[in-house]
Amino acid sequence: MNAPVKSGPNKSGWKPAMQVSEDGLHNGPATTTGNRALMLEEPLLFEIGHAETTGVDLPEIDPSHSNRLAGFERQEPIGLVGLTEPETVRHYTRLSRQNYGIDLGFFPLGSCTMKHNPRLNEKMARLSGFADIHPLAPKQSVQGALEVIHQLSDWLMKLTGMPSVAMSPKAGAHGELCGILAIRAAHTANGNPREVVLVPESAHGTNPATAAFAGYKVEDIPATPEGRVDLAALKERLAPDVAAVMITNPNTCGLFEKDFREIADAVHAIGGYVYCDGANFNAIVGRVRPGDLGVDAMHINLHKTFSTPHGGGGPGSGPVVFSEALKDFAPLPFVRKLDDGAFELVEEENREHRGQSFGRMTAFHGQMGMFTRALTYMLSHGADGLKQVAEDAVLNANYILRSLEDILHAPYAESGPCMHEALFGDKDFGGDLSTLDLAKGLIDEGYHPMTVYFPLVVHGAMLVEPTETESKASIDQFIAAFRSVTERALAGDETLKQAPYYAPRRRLDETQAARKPKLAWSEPGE
Amino acid sequence: MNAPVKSGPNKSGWKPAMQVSEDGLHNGPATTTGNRALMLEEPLLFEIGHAETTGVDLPEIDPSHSNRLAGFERQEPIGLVGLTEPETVRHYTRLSRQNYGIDLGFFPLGSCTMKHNPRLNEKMARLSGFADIHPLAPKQSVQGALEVIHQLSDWLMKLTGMPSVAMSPKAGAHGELCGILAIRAAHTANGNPREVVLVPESAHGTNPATAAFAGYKVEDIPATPEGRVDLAALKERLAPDVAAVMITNPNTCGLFEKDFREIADAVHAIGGYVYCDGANFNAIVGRVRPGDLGVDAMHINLHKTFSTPHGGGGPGSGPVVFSEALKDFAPLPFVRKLDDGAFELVEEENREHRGQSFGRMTAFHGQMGMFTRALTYMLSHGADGLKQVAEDAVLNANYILRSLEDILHAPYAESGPCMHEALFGDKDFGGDLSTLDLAKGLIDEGYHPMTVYFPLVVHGAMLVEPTETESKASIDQFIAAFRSVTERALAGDETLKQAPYYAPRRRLDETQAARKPKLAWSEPGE
Amino acid sequence: MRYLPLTDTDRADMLERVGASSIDDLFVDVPAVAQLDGPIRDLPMHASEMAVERHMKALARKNTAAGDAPLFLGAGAYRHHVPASVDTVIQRGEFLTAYTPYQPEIAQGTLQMLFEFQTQVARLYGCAVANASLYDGSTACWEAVAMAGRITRRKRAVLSGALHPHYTQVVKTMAQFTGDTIADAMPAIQTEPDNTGLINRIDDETACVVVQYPDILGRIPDLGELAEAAHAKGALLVVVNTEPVALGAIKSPGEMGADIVVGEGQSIGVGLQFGGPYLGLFAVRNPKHVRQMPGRLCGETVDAEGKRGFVLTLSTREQHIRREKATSNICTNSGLCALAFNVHMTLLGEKGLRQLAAENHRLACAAADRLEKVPGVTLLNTAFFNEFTFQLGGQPAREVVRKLADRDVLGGVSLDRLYPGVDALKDALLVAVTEMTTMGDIETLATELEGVLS
Amino acid sequence: MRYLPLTDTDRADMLERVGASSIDDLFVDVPAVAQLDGPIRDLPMHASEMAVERHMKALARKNTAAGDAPLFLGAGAYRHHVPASVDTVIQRGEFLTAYTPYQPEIAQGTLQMLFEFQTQVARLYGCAVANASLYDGSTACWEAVAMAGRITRRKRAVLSGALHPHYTQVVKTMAQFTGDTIADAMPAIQTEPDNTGLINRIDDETACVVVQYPDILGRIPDLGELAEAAHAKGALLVVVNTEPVALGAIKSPGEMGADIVVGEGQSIGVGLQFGGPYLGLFAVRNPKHVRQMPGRLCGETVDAEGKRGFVLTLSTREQHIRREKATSNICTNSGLCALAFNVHMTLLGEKGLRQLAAENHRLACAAADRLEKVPGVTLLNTAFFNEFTFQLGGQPAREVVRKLADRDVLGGVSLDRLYPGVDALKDALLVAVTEMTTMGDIETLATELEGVLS
Ligand SMILES: Cc1ncc(COP(=O)(O)O)c(C=O)c1O
Ligand SMILES: Cc1ncc(COP(=O)(O)O)c(C=O)c1O
Repeated sequence: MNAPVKSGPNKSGWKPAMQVSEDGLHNGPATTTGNRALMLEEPLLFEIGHAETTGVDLPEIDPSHSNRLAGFERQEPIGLVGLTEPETVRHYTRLSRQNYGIDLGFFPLGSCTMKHNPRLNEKMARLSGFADIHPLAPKQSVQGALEVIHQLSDWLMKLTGMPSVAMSPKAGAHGELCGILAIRAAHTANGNPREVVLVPESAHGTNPATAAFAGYKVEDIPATPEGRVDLAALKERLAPDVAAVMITNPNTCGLFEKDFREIADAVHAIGGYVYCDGANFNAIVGRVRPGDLGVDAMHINLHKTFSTPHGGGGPGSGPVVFSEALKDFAPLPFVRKLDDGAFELVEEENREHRGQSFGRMTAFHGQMGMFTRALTYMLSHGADGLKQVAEDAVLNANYILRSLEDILHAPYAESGPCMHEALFGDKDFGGDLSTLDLAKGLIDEGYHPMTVYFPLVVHGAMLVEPTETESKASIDQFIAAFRSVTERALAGDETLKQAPYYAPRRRLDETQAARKPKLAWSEPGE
Repeated sequence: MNAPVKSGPNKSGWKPAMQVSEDGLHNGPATTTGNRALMLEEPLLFEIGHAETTGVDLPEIDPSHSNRLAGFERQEPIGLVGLTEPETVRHYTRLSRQNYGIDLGFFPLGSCTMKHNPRLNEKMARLSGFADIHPLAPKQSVQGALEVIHQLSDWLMKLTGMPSVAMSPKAGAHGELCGILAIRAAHTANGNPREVVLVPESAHGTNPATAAFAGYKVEDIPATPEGRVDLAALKERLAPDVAAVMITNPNTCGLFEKDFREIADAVHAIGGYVYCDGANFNAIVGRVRPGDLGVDAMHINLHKTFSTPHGGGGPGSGPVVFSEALKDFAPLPFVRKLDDGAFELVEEENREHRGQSFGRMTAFHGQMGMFTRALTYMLSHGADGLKQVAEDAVLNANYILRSLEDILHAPYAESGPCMHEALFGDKDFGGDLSTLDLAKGLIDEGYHPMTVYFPLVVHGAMLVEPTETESKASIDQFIAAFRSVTERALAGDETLKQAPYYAPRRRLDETQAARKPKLAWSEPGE
Repeated sequence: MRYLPLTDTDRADMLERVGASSIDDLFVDVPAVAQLDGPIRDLPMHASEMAVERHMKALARKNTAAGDAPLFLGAGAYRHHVPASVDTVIQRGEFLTAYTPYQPEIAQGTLQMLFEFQTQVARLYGCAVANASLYDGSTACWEAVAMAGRITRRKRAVLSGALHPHYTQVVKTMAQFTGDTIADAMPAIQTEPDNTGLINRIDDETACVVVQYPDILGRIPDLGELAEAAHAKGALLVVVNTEPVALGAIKSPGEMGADIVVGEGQSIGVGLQFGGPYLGLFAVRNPKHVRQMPGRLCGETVDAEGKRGFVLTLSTREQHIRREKATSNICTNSGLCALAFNVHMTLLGEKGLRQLAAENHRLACAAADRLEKVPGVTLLNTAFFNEFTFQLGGQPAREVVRKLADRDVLGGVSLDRLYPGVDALKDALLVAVTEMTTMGDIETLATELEGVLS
Repeated sequence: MRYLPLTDTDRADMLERVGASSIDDLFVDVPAVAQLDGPIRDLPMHASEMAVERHMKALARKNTAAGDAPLFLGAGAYRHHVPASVDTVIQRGEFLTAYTPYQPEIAQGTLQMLFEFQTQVARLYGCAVANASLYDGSTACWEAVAMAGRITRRKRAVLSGALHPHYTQVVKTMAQFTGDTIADAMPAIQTEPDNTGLINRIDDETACVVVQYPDILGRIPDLGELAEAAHAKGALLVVVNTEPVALGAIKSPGEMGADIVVGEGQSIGVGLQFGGPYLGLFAVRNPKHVRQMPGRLCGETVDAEGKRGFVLTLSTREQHIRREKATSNICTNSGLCALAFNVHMTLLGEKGLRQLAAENHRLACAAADRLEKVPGVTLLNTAFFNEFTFQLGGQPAREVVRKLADRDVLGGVSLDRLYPGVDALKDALLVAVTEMTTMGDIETLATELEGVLS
């Protein structure tokens, strides 16, 4: 039981790869280009492009052509440079090779759910019937698009057990805003928006930021030593000035909030609302419906649970499901199915269908490109597959937790099974080594590090989220590598301080970047 | 004039990248995974896959379903293994990262014309109207496809000045076979296939192999010291037993065969035919028409001159243009435009349109997927652009020749301008270093080496073909790196013997591979 | 299932390792009320790629793709040609499947790209610094208003009547909650933008003036005049641009005095996609304002060996560090759309963008000339870039758009769709033209419009 | 021009460096007769991506894509579902834009893939060794005949009458020149393959017997019987397979005694593409025959540090080393198609391929049952995998196919198309069914066939 995993062959067929020779052979001569075979350096676009070069063949400008620009013709150069297509493809290919992605290897970035992005999703999103339609096209010509939104809404409502969903939020944080605005609108409709939103210290930064953005004061919810909301303390704080609580469930320590239902009841009892940060929905999708737990509003990151790609920072999509209590306050627009089977968009003009809506959050109707991907994903998995998603995600995380807890500080290891992520801390590290050093050591091993220093409640937090799309062999290899780097960290191996050794760059100087910010290229000497 | 290029900044904006530090920092600790950050090891499919795993969701087999397989149902396992989609995408992504391609950098593989592969070509080839049509579909349903073949044929005939073209050959060597078979058929129609095909020693291996495959004896054509066909010697050899000469023009030493017209006249005079290997057509496309030089048959590698991708070894496409003398012997099928504007396929059944055809060389009608790409490319460049292609390709090669000839043996540097490729030899290298060592040194510098040890007529031949799709900055950087490695080779720098240092693999043992061939995976111990 | 690598044997082995007798053991913390006894009912079970593809293609076929009908729709989303290589690049797994670049040593690809993108946007807008993107133009517009409030410590924003109505609505939605005062207006149907009216609304409490350039009716306001007026009252000028291609032909907002320039970047590289994901652009003219900016910023630095490299920087503005004191709550932004923009803009370059702008304008002029000849139709604009407003002599434009669609022409956006119920705007039709528009398309629209109007 | 990076300044600088006053100086060796004075006439000038795309799309639209009409065409090319991730992989620049792996240190991606591919093909065919691909099935068939000749030192090949006629023609074309004797035949319209007739044609001069499995009429010959008969005369058995999916359901040729197994790999990963590029598969049962094989072979080895790696090997068989003594003149093969096959086969795996085969067979049985009910139609085959032959009671099948196409059904391949002018075959129709065929498609074909025949 819970025996440490040894590095070495295992049943799943994974074998440790051949070692880098230790005789220094790899310490080859410096190259004049700075390249190291397939690890290629690449200058900035502005250092290789020219103002006269272009990768499109458009007609030369006819200066004799009269214009109707009212005297605002551009006189100054823009300052752009161009590349031909061969140069462009190479520039970005070389840049891409300096990146890590899920396609390359294990990417256990806790809270971010870096699962595989199915390629059918990409293909479907590119069908001209979806990719090449205008948001303001006459509705008769976009019935299929409206139906996609309708079908996806239906899936989301059924998966969450909630009666309503707002599709327009553009990412998780935008979804939070949507939820909190609906809450504020509901309170306001009752005559008083109230003042305070309660947020646990372990919450993601977007939660307090959102509450503040919506005009609320943010206060902490106390936590128990086992890593969950302290129900008793919370109850004590609840009072009519509290507009809502924002709770992440499963929470950012990777635990299910057992008392969620009681929390919800208590909040409702003082007339407050329960906002659930649904970023971790992947742990329970298809198995548990937030609607059964008393949630009033919850955003869902389609770019996490429903596999739309993260793209190096977005785009995302953050639909928000609402309870009966809040649904009338949800934003515009939304899609409605008419009795004749046609689909209509409820916008400002027909807002009588949602009279108390707090209004519009964004131009047009949401992240359609993500909707087609997410719907494709849901149809692929089905209700049975999504349940399996949650189960495998949780199993993988527990497997990691139990395979590392013997050597790595695991603050909540005794709090029961974890959900989809395992949380560790760096308290036993030797020398002056910390989580950052372990993370950089993992880079050399060929991994993207886990989330570090979040949540804030654990010293040197390491939040490991394997997701369900890793094989056991992949996880076993990761565990072996993690153990090896951990052993070095525990032993105070100072070489870790200089890791990574093999990445395109060694550690970068973040202090210098912030002290004298250089945020755009300029001609040397400019 | 012809001053050596110094490594260092130049007008085109290229700067030598930052150096790998020489303090050994990069000689980091060995990793347990064998990975080095983004340079990732990857096991064989058979070491990670399972017989029960699949990446498709097909219905479970119903064993009760009766079959009509006449008792030949498979009883034994096939021995395949499967991966799910996440594992598959990762497996091949990791493998791909161990490859070099044009998209990554300069790939001056002489004779292979590694030019940029435009992405519009790829997009057009994937239109369902091209990608998803069956070769035996009723002709009324594939008029557009037949028109593509017709349009491409028209381009090829006009670009070469030849009256006919056979579209079905599948690559250059298949095109050679097509040409030689037509020649043999023509001779046979005259009562005697003749016995000998003359081929220069500098020719590509496919030329003699093809002639032999078609039943001919192969004899050498002598060369002049300046690297061209020795016209006088050739004339001496010409006799009625000679069926054809096969000459590459521009030739594989990178030179234009000045006397081609005279050679052709002499060959025609003894009743022979002139086969031109058109692999190097890129040097003259749009500027010189082989038809004006007396060629009877010439294949064109669409995967060289016309930018269809090489794909790690194919597929290619090798249409063959024919002179009046040979056109009646060309293979089936071909496309004909009817008076009503419709297109028809001339196959066995209506072969009266080409009564003397030597027959069919392949199933169906040729490499349609390459045709759509090549036509897209031709339309993009137009007649003016293709001419510029040839000019830039030749200019780039001469620029390299003149920038390196001062330090590297350039056997034909005095033979006039080179065409699209520059040829060097290793005769001045120090110690026991040779072309191979220089090539491996270039790998560390981030380049794919040039073609080595071909053509056979130069000791340690290095055939550098930049193509027209490189920028001056790219070529300048290459020249600087090439000079640096050449200087090491001239100085007998023994560290070159161990290059490459930074590639996914060090030098591979080819002797062991051939001595005890292991050509398929088997279970260890199997 | 094709996306789930664990085999049943794996699952059994792993459960044993974690000391659980079944998967249910791992969900013990879920209260009984929320435990389901099986897959959620009323939803289909898993399906093969082939089956899903059929389903999705059937839905796609219910839409009229822009390629299948002449298209003259604009109003904040434009159909431009996106070179094929853009998609090649954004489909590279290393870009597509990466996260926000938190580990810069293995994210230089994304980071360098963002640095290039920021430079391109800053130059296009005539600004000093641009951020690494926001969600879209409309949310960027609100972020600009909020930022102007932080800088000026005032709480009143004056919006031009010719600001895209969705943008106006987004700003008003947010302001309901933050307590900002938003002075908005309806667009005045007149040949020139109503700068005077706008200037008159600026007062000493005004944090910013927000104006669209070119505006929702396609007109080109004089930003210089507005900048001067705003600055005179201590307010900032926020300029919104929904068509970046225009800036290849007309002066940049920065050079005309805009303080904050925001916009929609969708025209470059991103595509129509029924409205999203799009690309919020955000830039400031004064580098001192950088620390009040929302969103991520990528900056240059060096690594331990002295090599140049890039990192996310100034994150003390952001939610993950500053939490409730952050300049914005944004986290995930529009990274991949920024890459698409970056690649497309690189292919265009200075020369290509200017040619593209010229070609758009040339065709728009041709369209305006031709459509003016349709009886009953009057062109409102004296000036425009690639979009202009027609009045249909009292005929309801929305009806006309519907009838055109029946004839397979996507003929424009009616102002009634954008400003429902406003009588004065009912007969106005917004027509956009791009390099994708052919002379044949223009002729078709003219003919069909004639048919519909007569 | 968008694919040409040199600027005019570059060109001038470079000409100076090479000592040429103009580009014409570099073409001095071209004789005057062949010097053109400008771009070739009668050809268009360069065009933008947008313009070229329009041109090509217009051509594509003139074809009926398989997705737009029920399709029952086979005869050596089959429409199977190719998972989306296959295309993702083959579009990776590192695979797409690489050359034949001559520098193995930076081509391990292609090489390891080929090693995996060779293993997959060998196992599928029940053979010891497969090569790294040839052009297509038909040329592989000739290569097998030539190889059998080299091994047996005989020059007569006996072809089954039920070998794909294109394959027969290719072999006969080549044999015209090499002096081999080819004994071919017409297919006998009978329920079972004519093994006896074939066996009777084998003599002591016979190098090989070539038989297709399943055959051109969809029947399944008993290879064991043929292997025995061939081997008894010292001949090799060459088995041709044009539908690799079948081998997921029926025994492998290798286990039934085939010596050389060749085939078309297009069904797995490659797609229809109007006939090419396709994928020639080539394998031998006896590892001793390896040195007589045509084409490239990838083998395992180690590098200087002892790490496993892969290289092209046994190249002394090949043209670039052996020149006129090579086993084949092939150079460029079907690398990227081999990758597509490799990836698709990896996604299928043992389980998926067997399921795929079962599904093909199940639907084919359903189609055969339904179509047999159409009046005037008789099923020829007693056994089949996913393709079978119908006789149309004397009605000319080619005419019927055309009429079906008019009704938007691609109903099959008439034997008259494959064997023009042979009366006995005129009313026979070859119908193929795959997992892409729906029950609806089958019903449509049945109904329309009924309409056409009545
Ligand atoms: C727990 C949690 N909440 C909210 C968010 C914000 O989501 P987004 O980045 O889509 O705005 C995240 C994303 O990282 C998260 O992990
Ligand atoms: C000069 C020459 N001839 C012929 C060929 C053969 O062409 P392919 O590889 O397309 O068969 C090549 C290809 O490398 C070549 O360089």
